[in-house]
Amino acid sequence: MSSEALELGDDALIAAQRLAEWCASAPELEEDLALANIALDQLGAARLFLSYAGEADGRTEDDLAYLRDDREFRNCLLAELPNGDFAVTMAKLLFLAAAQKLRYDALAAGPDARLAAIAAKTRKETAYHLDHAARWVVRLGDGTAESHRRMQDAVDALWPYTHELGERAAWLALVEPVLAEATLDRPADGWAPAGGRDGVHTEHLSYLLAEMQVVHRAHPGARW
Amino acid sequence: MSSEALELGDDALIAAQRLAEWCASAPELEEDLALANIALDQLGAARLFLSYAGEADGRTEDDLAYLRDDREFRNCLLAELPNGDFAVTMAKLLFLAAAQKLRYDALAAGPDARLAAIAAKTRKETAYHLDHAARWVVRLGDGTAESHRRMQDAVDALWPYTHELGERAAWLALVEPVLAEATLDRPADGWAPAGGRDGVHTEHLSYLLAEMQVVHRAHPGARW
Amino acid sequence: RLAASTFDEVIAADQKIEPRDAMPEAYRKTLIRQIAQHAHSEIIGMQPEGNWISRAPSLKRKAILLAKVQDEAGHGLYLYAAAETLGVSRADLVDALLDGRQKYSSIFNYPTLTWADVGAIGWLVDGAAIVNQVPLCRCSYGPYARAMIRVCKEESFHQRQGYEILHTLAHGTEAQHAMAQDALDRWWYPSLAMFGPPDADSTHSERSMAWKIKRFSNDELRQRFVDMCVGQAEILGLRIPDDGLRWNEQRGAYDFTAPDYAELMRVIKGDGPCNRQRIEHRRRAHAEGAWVREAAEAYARKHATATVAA
Amino acid sequence: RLAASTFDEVIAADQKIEPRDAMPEAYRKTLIRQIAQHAHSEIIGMQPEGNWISRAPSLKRKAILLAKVQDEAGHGLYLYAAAETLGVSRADLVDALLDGRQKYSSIFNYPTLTWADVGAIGWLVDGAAIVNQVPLCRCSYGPYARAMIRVCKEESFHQRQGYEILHTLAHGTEAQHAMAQDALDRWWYPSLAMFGPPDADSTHSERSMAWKIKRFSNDELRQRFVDMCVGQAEILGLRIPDDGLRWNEQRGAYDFTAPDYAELMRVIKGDGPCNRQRIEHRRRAHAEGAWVREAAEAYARKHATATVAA
Repeated sequence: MSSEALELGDDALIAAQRLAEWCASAPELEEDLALANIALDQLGAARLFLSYAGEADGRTEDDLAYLRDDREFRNCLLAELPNGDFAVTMAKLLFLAAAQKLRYDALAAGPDARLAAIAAKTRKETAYHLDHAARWVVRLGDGTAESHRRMQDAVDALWPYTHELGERAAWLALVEPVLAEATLDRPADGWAPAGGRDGVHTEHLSYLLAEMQVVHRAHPGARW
Repeated sequence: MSSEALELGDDALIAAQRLAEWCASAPELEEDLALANIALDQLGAARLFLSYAGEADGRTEDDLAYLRDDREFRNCLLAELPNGDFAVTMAKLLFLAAAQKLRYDALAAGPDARLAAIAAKTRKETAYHLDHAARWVVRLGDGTAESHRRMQDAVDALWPYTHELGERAAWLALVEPVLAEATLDRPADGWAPAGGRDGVHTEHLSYLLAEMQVVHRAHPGARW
Repeated sequence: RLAASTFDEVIAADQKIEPRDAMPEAYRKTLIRQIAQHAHSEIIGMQPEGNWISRAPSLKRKAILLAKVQDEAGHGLYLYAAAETLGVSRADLVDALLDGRQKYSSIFNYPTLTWADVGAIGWLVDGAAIVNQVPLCRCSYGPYARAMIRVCKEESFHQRQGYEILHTLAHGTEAQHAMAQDALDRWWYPSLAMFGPPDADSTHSERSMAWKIKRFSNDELRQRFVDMCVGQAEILGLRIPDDGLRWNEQRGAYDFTAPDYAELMRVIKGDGPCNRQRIEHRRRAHAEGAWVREAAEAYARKHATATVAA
Repeated sequence: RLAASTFDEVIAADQKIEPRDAMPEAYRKTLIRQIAQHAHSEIIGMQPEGNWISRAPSLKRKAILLAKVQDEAGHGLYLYAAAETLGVSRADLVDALLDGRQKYSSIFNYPTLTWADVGAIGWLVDGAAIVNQVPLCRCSYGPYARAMIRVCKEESFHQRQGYEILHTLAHGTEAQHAMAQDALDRWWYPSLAMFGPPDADSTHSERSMAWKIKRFSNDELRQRFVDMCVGQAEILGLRIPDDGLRWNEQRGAYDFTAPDYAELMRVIKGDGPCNRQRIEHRRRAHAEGAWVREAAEAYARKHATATVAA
């Protein structure tokens, strides 16, 4: 199984699941639409990557999404962290989309033609996600005193989890200008939790999966 | 299957599950102990009632707890509502324990010897639960302005769900004096949601069950 | 049409009233009430279906459901925009929803208990909505009629998807079939009630007919819906939960048992299973989003000033 | 013993120091630090295991786990009470935990990822705790020694329950066996690290030995733990994840690979997988409970006054 496809598929799937939790709870109606849209893109990417990842041993996208437990998931920890408030969600999206963009760009120019074709599609979408998140991070960082505080708290809390995303220098080159424009402090590097790529997750993921998989697992072998 | 045993077993099981959610989150250490204690009593009662309920068709307590979906559960809606803050939890416990006490008292003097034996044990425990909840309702109702407001909000929000508990007059005789001592207004009767006894629950129950049943269902037939 | 046509002439000629046209205040108010209620229904309607996005049993179904709920948000947006052409602001309409002055469709005050409910909502609730709304595409108020054309197109797509979910379940395992039947059992009468009280008790109807806002009576639309569903239920292999359902040769239509209108009135009044939960959810989302909206405004103000100053 | 014995005489005679006895300030401070850290560990330790109460796979296991976590709260209470005999208040100790001035056992900064982790914590973590704590039942400070007798009795009960969980899993289905092995793989080295840094690097140790607070060195206790586990792992049919583990005839003990002490230091410093989560959880529970504690105090004040006035 392509471990790259699995990592990217799991990142996108878990991100989609978290973003979809915002459904009917966004701060404004336009944002309900935007978050659903981004969740749909992530879900679409997840399906492409997981379908490809499963081909080697004859597993479908649903086998991989619904019949693995958290120890078998390969997403980064950042994706599985709870949504928190809107600032946390936007910081997560900014950090994740920047990493996704870099990996998709590399894949699109890479040797695996199938992955390159998928990445050629997903990189366009991820550019929009990155832009959407960046705009919000800037608006919130440079908005009111409260939004600045919340945005800085979100960036501080999530920063450690970005070390797992790989490609640090290129990633920083995407993210740091956004933080600067948002009048936010770029946190110091330090604690660097990891483990997602080895299936050692936070305690949050198994709850997410319990909910996500419940109907599918309750009806083994059923078609939907 | 004894529908009475099933209702009482499900009430106690769902109450135990909700109370246990407080674990390591109570307002003080003594209350962590007390809530765990009450959850343990409820869980113990659930096991006795469900074991009895399952005998007729050869199902164990675990078959009933882990392999039914929410449409098959017979608990009252009150038990499955989210915990909310500590005031909501104490109002739920007061209302539920009062109803449990009345049903246990009746069963203990009733014709079914097995149920009477179970009820003889559980009625003692439920008297303690009732007392514990009543003390907190009084302290919070007659505490600070904030605690009074929260306690009144909790009582108001949960009151409609108490119509499903049966034995209204006797139940009111247990609950109204507590509200009075707590300087709380007894809400007017009006909306009376029901359905729990017919398996038509709130949207909350299926989430609770998804979490409760996830490990058991992931390993069909396994021993634990 | 002639620019100088009066309101009554435009209505009589089956043409469209446009935002700048003169119109009776009661017409304007009726439309605002109806369009706002429709918009609110889209927004509140996101909740019962949104409840199953996280648990959708396949990734394909998850994507379809997510897209559907997104469409509902989109419908809400067009409809609020259509209402705004009548001189109200979306913010005021949202306030009217949140403080209970304006209503939303009572159907969304029932809980979604299983995955099959997503199918039943698509088939029955969207089906009933379409039967209600198709005539609105010819409504006398232009912006509303145009919004409804787009909404109806998407709704019929949603209805087919819901039907497909139920079809798959009804032809799946025994447990899936039972789940589908259970959903139909619970959603049938609430769907019939979506057409409103029986004609005899219907307020507003006569004037709305005269103004060509409404084109068919509640009972006419309800009958059309029942007649449409019977054959579809047969193909699904599911039983409509009505012992009184039978073909009436004389009428050329199905006889059926009316929904419990007393229950409908209770739900409209606020005492359905989920009224409090739905509005509470919306209030919480609105309140928790306040700091975000304020920040966006503050940022826009700052940077507008900066641009002007530059 | 003679009432007039000096501190040194009591220690030398292997008798107990009691709260009212004179004691060196450093002895008092060392004990406060150690007992408080122990109490905090019980409280924080409720989280990783509490994480599986809602998902315990049988009602019997759910009851056992709930009772265990309740016992931990109880241990926390005795131990805070023991610390209070040294002239500190529980409220101050809790503050010291919440603002990071005092520590808790680093083992609780690892996540519990599967149900088998509950078994592994019972067997290994409680097992290591017992090896650490049994000698404390003979500690020179009376209230601490007595609290430890009670704690150790319950801990050994918990350890047997954990072992039993793992035994059932290891002898269950293939998936259950794999889950048990995975848990052992993840918890083994963190459990070895529970005995602290190697003797060569251990601060405080020598003085604590002289004061008869501590009776064995970190490395002695770690060896005792390893020797105890090897046979138990064999019965479980699980493999301790250490290629260097082998019986050393000469030493009459097992050679084993030391845990990664650099990792231990990082976790102690605050950079384990769950440090932030654990303390954040505790802070949130404490903050969210403030209005309840204030209400209880206000009520007590009111009614104390009422009683006095009456």
